[in-house]
Amino acid sequence: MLRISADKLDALFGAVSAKQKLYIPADRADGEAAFTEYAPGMKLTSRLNTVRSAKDFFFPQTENLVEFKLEGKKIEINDIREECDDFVIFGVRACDARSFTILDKVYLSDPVDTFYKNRRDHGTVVTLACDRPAETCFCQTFGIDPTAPEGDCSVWRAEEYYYFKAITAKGQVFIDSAASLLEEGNAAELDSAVAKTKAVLEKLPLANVSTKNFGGDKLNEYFNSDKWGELSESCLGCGTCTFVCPTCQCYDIRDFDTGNGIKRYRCWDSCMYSDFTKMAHGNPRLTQLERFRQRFMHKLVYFPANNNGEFGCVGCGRCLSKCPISMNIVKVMKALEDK
Amino acid sequence: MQRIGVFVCHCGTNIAATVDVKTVAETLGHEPGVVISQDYQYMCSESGQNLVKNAIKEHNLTGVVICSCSPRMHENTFRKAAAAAGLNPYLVEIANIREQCSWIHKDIATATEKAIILGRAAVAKVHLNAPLTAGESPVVKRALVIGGGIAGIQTALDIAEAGFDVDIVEKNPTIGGKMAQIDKTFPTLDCAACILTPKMVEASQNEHITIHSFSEVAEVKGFVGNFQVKIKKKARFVDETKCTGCGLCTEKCPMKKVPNEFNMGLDNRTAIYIPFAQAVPKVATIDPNYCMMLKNGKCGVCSKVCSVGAIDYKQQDRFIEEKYGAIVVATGFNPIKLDKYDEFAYNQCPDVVTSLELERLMNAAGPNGGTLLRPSDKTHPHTIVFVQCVGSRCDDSKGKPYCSKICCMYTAKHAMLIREKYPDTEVYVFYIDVRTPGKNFDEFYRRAVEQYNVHYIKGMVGKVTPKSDGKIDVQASDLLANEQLHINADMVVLAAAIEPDKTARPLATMLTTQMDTNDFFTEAHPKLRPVESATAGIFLSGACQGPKDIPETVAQASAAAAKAIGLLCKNSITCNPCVAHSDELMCNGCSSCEKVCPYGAITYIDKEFRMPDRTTKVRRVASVNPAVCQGCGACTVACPSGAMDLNGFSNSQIMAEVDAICK
Amino acid sequence: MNKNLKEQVLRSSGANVLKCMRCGKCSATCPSYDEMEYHPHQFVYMVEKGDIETLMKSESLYRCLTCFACVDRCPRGVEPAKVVEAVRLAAVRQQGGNRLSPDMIPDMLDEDLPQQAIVTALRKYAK
Amino acid sequence: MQKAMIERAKQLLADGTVKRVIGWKRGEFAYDITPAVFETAEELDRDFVFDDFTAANVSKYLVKESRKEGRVLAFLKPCDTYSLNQLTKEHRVDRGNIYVIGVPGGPKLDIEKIKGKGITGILGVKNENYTLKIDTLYGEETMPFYEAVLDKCASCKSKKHVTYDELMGDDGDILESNRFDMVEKLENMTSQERYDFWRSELSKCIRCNACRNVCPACTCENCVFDNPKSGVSNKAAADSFEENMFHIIRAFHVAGRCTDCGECSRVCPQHIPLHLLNRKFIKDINALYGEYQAGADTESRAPLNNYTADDCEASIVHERGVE
Amino acid sequence: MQVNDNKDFQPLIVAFCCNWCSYAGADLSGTNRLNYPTNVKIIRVPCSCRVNPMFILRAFQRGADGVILCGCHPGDCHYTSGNYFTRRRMTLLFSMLDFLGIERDRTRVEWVSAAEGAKFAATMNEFTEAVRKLGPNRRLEDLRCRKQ
Repeated sequence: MLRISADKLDALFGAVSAKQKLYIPADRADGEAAFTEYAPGMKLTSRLNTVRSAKDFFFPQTENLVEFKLEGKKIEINDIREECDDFVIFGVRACDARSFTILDKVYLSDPVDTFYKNRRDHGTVVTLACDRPAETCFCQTFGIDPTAPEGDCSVWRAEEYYYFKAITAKGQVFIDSAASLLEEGNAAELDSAVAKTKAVLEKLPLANVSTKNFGGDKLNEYFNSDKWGELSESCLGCGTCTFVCPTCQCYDIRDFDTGNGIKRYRCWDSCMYSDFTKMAHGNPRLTQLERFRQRFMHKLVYFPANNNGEFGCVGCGRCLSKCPISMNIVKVMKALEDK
Repeated sequence: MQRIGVFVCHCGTNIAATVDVKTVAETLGHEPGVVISQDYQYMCSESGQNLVKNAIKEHNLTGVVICSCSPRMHENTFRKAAAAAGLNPYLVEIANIREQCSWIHKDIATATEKAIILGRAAVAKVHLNAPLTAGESPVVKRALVIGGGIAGIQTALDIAEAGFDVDIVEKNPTIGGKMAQIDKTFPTLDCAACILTPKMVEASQNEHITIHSFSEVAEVKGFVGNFQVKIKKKARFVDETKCTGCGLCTEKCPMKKVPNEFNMGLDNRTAIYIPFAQAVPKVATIDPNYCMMLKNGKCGVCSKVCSVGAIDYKQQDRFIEEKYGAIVVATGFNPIKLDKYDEFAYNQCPDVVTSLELERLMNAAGPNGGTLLRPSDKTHPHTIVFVQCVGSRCDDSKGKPYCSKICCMYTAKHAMLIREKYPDTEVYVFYIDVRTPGKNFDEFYRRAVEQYNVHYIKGMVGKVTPKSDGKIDVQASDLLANEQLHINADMVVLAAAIEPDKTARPLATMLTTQMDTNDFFTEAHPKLRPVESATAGIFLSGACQGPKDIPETVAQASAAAAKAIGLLCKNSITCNPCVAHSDELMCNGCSSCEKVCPYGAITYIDKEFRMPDRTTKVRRVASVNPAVCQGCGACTVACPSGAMDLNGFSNSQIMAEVDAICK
Repeated sequence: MNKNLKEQVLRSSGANVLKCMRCGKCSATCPSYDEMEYHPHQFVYMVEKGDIETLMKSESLYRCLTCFACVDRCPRGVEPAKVVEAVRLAAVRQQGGNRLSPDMIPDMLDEDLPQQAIVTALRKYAK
Repeated sequence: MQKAMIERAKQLLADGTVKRVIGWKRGEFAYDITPAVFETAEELDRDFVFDDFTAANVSKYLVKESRKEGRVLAFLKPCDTYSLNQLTKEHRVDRGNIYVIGVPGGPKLDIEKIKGKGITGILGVKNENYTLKIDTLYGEETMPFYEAVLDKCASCKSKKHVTYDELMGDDGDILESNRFDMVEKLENMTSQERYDFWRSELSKCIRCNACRNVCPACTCENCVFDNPKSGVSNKAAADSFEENMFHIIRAFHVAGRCTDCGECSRVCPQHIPLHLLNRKFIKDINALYGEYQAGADTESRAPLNNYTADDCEASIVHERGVE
Repeated sequence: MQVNDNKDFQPLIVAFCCNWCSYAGADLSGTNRLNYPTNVKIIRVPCSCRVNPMFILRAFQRGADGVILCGCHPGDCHYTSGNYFTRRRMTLLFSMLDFLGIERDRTRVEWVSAAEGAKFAATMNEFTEAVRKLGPNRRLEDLRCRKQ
């Protein structure tokens, strides 16, 4: 297996970023980590994961779709789509890597979202296996192995080395771009590191969270559950959970009048918002209870129903640590199961 | 879809010379929603208005933009024209391309560009204009006159003459005001009491007039046509309805050492008193600061001597509430306090007096029965010095910046009267300017000089020094002779500046009327609306608006009455439809708007709302009384949820204007 | 009329002579009135006209006691004493315009004269 | 304290004084505590918690809870009572339908501060003599208690309960706090430095509305930023301007009403120091219009709904400050 | 320090004027033919207290380089107290904008009575010049609205 010593990682980043844009999770001034465009001297964060997920790269929070101008009674429409440049995201965790699979199911199935596809085509995802999972991690619940992340290329850290394995052709291109820096390494060292992580994984407090009671066929079982009332009671109706979630994929389309024309753009929406899916006749989900239920039913029931049992959650744990009132999918799952 | 017509006025060459009106009309014609865009020589002319009217009918317009002079000039003209053509008048907007464009800019290219932008903003606004209907509110056929001096009396008499009920609120126990204290009037020298007291009697006997003496306005609510006023009737401890004004109580009252304010404190009265013989109402009043019975419960003489049992020591302040259609302010004036003018020794020497004190000293009903004697030793003064402009025409720090207007004439009157009655008395008048603009005024002054040999000296008195021999040294300059004089005087009379009554300021706050920095009420327009305040339904009478002599005061009083009658004649008045309104669905009921409303137009109601889940919820929401709201918009900004908005100047309209300007 | 001189006087006095309404109260109150050929109100008026040179030559300039009675009494806040002071300063500033020179002092000294007065006088009448 | 609170709550439920209790419910871990309504003794016994992590201000829930049938018992910390007073003043709660028990305030702990030390896999947190013993998947860690205190508690303005029906524990005093230090520091920067500071902070905003939705002063039936009719509504900050706009207007709308409870900064997933905007307004109001503490009472007029004839002019902004 | 004083820059100034005093004052400066730059565009509001901070931010968003608010002198408000509220609101708002690093000279409140045509013109000249010196508004603009 190809590897590089940790102190040479800078050189690798330099070589990659010379060819295309490279983003790595780096520490921010406030102590949190965020994917940041690589600049010489930038260090990988020691935090497990970023506040905002890696979905931003393929599905940004706001995105212009089209522009048009009104001239008298004529409308002039401008297609503003541009081919995106190649880029690499380094250090994506297994959970976020799986989130792309989920987003792909939404955006790459017919009709294909060409904006999303454009970015997907040009982005190389380099994942980084976890070695210090946190108490909020429960990706295993969704069948994700954080020691064997997906993506175009996987990277492991063991002792003072990073090990590389290409999964796709794009991944191979990534490895090739830094080939001169890499050396052949001892896989045994890596195996023992992975084994150590696996031991920790078993001890995770949420290791026993299971999807066995959820899935596409559970609509009637849970929809009218009396648990929703107490669960949603303290929900503030903010969008924190949605906006830090790697799999939430809803957006709203709006027009902005710049004074010199209209920009039509889309931006993330949250099912927790009172004006989510508001239509001419009004809003189909009028109470916070219904909106709260929508979010979790979507992830645990509706999504698997439409996607061959795939759940709409990857267990990254972001909503567990970021919800202002500490309500989250794990608490919901446990409450619903507790009959 | 909107159908907007744009009409660009040339205003002769006023606009057309610096703004290319054709280009403006042409360009605005391309704005969204504009279906017709025309220019014309004079849009406000009959034919210009017809152009607009025809276009409204022909193109079935939903909005009109006039690019012309300031809306302050012709907004109403065009609104009326639109209404005549069947378009709601509030669907008309004016773009001010004259005062705010053609007249201030010289370069045709940039001025034209600006005119287009202003026009575009008006078009953007008119897109969002909503048809508004002005409501009507009824007019209460009753007027309130605040102040019972000659101004108030005259106004009340005139209004009553027209057949409307009038209430006079006077803070003193009698009406009459300052004029009742004056001895003779210039320039005719007839006796003030002889012309005033018949009017006082007339007022008291007029069936349309109610006099609330010894009363004050405590609270004013409401708006033009419908003011609700709370009047405080101060306890006078005498039952007005019983007292006959016989005066026996005032004779018997043992407390005889009360400074008599009617005589400017130059003599004393009793604790129970009638201010003067011709007082109206002629009713006794007990002064609680001096009455032994009220102070420590020992006395009760007046109660014993009163044959009708009018004395009531337990009387309390009473409040009455009344509704009025119009309010006339006639709060009058007072001479200023002279404490800070040490150089005139007013506080050191009793023989230095103010002109109003001199009036009482010379009055037959005054402390000396009409014989002019020095207050200090009751001797006849042989040399009297008059000092003009004491506290008038000063720097703000030194006194009043304005001319008190009446002093030149009353001093000439005093000088003349003294010389007439006591030819052995020398009279000196120190003046800066003698101002006599009035009918027969200068002739009057010349008589004082030529016929009565009053010594008019151009110059100011610098210092007044009481001497040990009881004489007064007056040091002054004679500017024309270029010398400094010392006059050995017996009396010095100071023409103190006059100022508005102290009660005027709080009253102005209650009435939400404006005052200038000197506390004179501000008229709606200094030339064209001199007797109206800027607040609808509040009129100004007499010296509360500025210094005035008696003829002017009476003239203004009648003018104010005429304005009030004009209002009271109407059965209802049209309200301003550009008022605030609250979107109850969004209102939080937080009371922010209520707190900033200067008119108390906002109240709260508990309203039942149907909730999404079909339950109902009662919520407190704001409700605006459109008849009271004047449309300032303070509430719209205080409201955090944006529930409050203002008709005619809505959030979206103003933002549309901003957007159009910044395009 | 000397415009520069007028401006200098106005600037150094800080007074606004245009506020004067010619009431003469300054002169009426002036204790040195009889010693002066030009009285305080005339001072103000002459400065307004720009006739500064006449004032600079006048004895009146040195008769003003700077007692500030005129400043205190002036109803319009014109501050005549400051105007006098400014003209005095203009005179002192001119070459050779000193009213006193150190050698003149001994003859004028009075035994009882306070020290402070001597210093003040020098400040007032010489550079 | 927790035990006493549960007991008292059970009593009040049992004797019918209250129908519901609002407090805090334990979570999966030591720190993920959720505000919750309890209706039975069993629920209280099982889930009610009051410890170093019960920082959430529950007063905003009373807008909804006090309108329900029957009285609600609310356990309020000193800072929470200010919020309740302000809500009472603005007629947003039915104070008569709330039974307030004042409970001692913080300092409460900030789990983010612990995690910021690189501590992860947290299974338990114990406070032993102001040293935190943290049990983690990777062994036990310790850190000083005060290094993990929430920012809002570190600059606590008052330990005094301004409204309550009953008090548990002692009442405290209004404190001399250092809460304006950071505002002052920013004021002393140059305009460019301030601009750079705020751009770097506000550009992190993801417009999740957590700050607004948690704010006890933001109880509008319909926020202008959610109301398409207002012309400023948006679901995302599409431009740096909108980041500024949202936070300026929000701060302005709560100016003179914000009690400085600090919840906005506590819940911000991006750690934007939003409370500084509110404190800037508070500091200006105190300096220009006299000391004013929103929520200290239920009668006083809010500074922005008030005026005096001799207020300073807006040009004061130009006259002071550096540059 | 800005060395370049932006001589050729034409700032866009939005002026909110109250109907009773300042708008009339602006009219008067027109009546007296007192020049001020075409850069100033006036929006009429009933009272200065009608001006919501949102309008001011909106103007900056859309490309205004300076915003000035004119009302009756304190004490002379047609609605008695409107401008007193304006004064507090704007003082706090401007202080906040300053706090966020927005240039102070881009915002101003000026009291202009109906009689002060000359003051209106002088104020607008002075304000336009001050904003011109600052150059284009870059700190509080919406890039989407920038004119190409």
